[in-house]
Amino acid sequence: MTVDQVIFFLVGALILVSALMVVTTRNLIHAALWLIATLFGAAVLYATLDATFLAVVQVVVYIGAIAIMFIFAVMLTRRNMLDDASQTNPGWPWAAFIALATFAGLALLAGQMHNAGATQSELFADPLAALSQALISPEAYVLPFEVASVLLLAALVGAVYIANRK
Amino acid sequence: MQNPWIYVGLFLVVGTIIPIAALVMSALLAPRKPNPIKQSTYECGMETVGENRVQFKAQYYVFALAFLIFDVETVFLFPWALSLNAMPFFVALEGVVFILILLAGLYYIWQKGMLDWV
Amino acid sequence: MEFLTDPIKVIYEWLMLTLTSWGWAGWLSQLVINLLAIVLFITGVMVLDILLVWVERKVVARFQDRLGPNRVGPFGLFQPFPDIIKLIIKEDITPNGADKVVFNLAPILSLASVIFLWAVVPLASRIYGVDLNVALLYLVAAGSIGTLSIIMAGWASNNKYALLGAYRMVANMISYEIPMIIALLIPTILVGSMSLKLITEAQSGYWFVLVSPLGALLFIIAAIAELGRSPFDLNEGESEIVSGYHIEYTGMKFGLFYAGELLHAFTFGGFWAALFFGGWHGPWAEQYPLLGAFYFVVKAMIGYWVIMWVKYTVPRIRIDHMLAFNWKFLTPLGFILLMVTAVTHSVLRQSPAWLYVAGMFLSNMIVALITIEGLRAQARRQRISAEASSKPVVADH
Amino acid sequence: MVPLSWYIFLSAALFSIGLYGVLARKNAIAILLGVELMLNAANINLVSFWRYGNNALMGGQVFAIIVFAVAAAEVAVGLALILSIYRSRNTIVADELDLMKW
Repeated sequence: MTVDQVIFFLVGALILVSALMVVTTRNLIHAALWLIATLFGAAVLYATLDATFLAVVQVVVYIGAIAIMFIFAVMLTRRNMLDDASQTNPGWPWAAFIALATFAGLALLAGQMHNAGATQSELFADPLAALSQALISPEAYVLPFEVASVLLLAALVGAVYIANRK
Repeated sequence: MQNPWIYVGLFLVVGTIIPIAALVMSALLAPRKPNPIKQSTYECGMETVGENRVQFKAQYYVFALAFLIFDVETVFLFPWALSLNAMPFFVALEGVVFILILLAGLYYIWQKGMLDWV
Repeated sequence: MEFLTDPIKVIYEWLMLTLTSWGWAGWLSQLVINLLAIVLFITGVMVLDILLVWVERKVVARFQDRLGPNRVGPFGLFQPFPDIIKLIIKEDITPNGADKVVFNLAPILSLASVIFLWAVVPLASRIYGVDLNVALLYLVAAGSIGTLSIIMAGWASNNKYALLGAYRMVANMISYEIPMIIALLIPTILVGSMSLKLITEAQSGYWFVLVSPLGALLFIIAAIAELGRSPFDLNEGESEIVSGYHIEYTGMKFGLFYAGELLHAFTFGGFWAALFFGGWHGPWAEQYPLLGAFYFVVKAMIGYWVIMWVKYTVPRIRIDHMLAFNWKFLTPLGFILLMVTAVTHSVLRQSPAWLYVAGMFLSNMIVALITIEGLRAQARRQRISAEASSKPVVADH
Repeated sequence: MVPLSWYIFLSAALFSIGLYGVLARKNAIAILLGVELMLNAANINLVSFWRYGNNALMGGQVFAIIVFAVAAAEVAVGLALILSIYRSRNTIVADELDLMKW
């Protein structure tokens, strides 16, 4: 087993265990904190995949903003659900069954992948420069870039409108 | 080192261990004599009334919301800023359009009075 | 002497030779050397942190016309050491109803998030931890972990004041992260890279404070807010919410928060120097990196001194003023500055250096002038309306 | 060297866990947490396919960045809705929000 694989197993275990804690913990603040562990694991995974920009952005956006939003929302609605009450639907065995079936199906599909054993090829160039030029070059992805701005504008206007409605 | 991220990983590990070591040292050396008064919630000498994890106003949430959106948008701006030198002039204008759309959102919530603390 | 021109490389090669002569594998000795370097570096940073306690106390004493610590050692220089021993051997109290794991994790993350920053600090031309090509975003990322630690502390303490402090933190630190990121975007535009090493090297001709004085100002204001220092220390607010999120922390855990805050301030002074004041650049710094490191620390200390100067001069501002200052003034100004900088830079980037610097400086000054005139006009309007509405009240008396 | 399929299995497992969270949780905020897990699983897939395929084409990373934006928008609007419902009906249990049922 190489160093890469050891790191992958450690990070993968961190991601899966903390993800399981996210969906099973009763205390929702703890669930949000476990989510942060999952997200951090994903960031480490991106770093091992040479997507360094995404690794850092994952921490900035997910941990720095989204997770904190979650913690806030839990704090603001906490009176409603006490931690010792059951946090799952009565139909949770069905949910578990569906989730397991999904995993089985996905694993089956992944097993049939023709390039399952592919290994990392040499990095073509500086990925950061290539990414930044692809994102704004008119031949590549400038339209998604501008549309993302419109999407976020819509989200801002909509969310603030909903949140402030009396 | 070939990959700087290995160094960063080591740095993160060591940087977390050092504060933990300080706490462990303190736990070994410090006395430990708990009593109910000492452990009660500190409110400048007043008796604590009601639950401690109280809810505060929801308006803090509006600012967190605005922050979330602007944070994501600024992350989009970093690739733009990186490639200005390598691309022709109109690329700068793409970013300007992006920022203007962003400022339209800010203008909207400003006009709606949602940036005012009430 | 090669040691003077590239000390890290000399030490590294010597250690590498020693370890491999002991029969260690190449990658193992590399790992061990790096680990050793990191431990030594962080220890050095922590010693610096201890000295900062003395600097802070001495400087605040000068501001308040006192003497400051002056008993232990020359000029009270050894005062921090008894302080630290006291913190370590103090009893550590966990309040009732606290969330124990989160409660203990928060101070660790608080200090660790500051230590993380030092991985990318460019101390000198050939002395730096690591040259990341996303260093500026890494800085923001470490800062967001710090934000998280404060919210964890506030929630886990099971205390109303602590929770209120944590809520205010979100209104404060999080809001000012936007101008902070904008201020970081400006050097990124100027250099076309997020690497702190390249940004510092690009300032060999002129410092970026000449090219973007408003950017430097934006950065230091946002940094002070991000640090939660006065005038933006609402999340501590000693006189209203009795020091906020770390109200329930005692002993070494409080010490970690305190050390983190001081080191954070100094680190931001360092980044201010690296981004806008030429970093390690100075006479002969290119040939002798140790001299460059000295310049860097001096510049960082000056930045830290500016932060302290603001802290002990300006009173705490109200939360609505704080939010309005960010969202209605700093953020729009930052975005306008960003657009102006990008366009001017794109137009002038082929022109000779003097024209480039002059053009950028002029564009900044125009933005500043328009802002000041706008503020003045608005203040006049407010004053007139206030006078108009106050006249009848005066007549009643 | 880690083969591509390991990443795919990891992301499939993460996706299924997220799906379980969405289906089994009562609290609306917890459901959104599950959605976040699923989005991250998709992102891991995108990035690993970028790295193992032709990495001169930046489509995978650009997609992942767009997913960040979508996730942020989703969280902003979703949590705003939840808070709005909480203020008007004083509950965020998904089963009790049955105004549209009839």
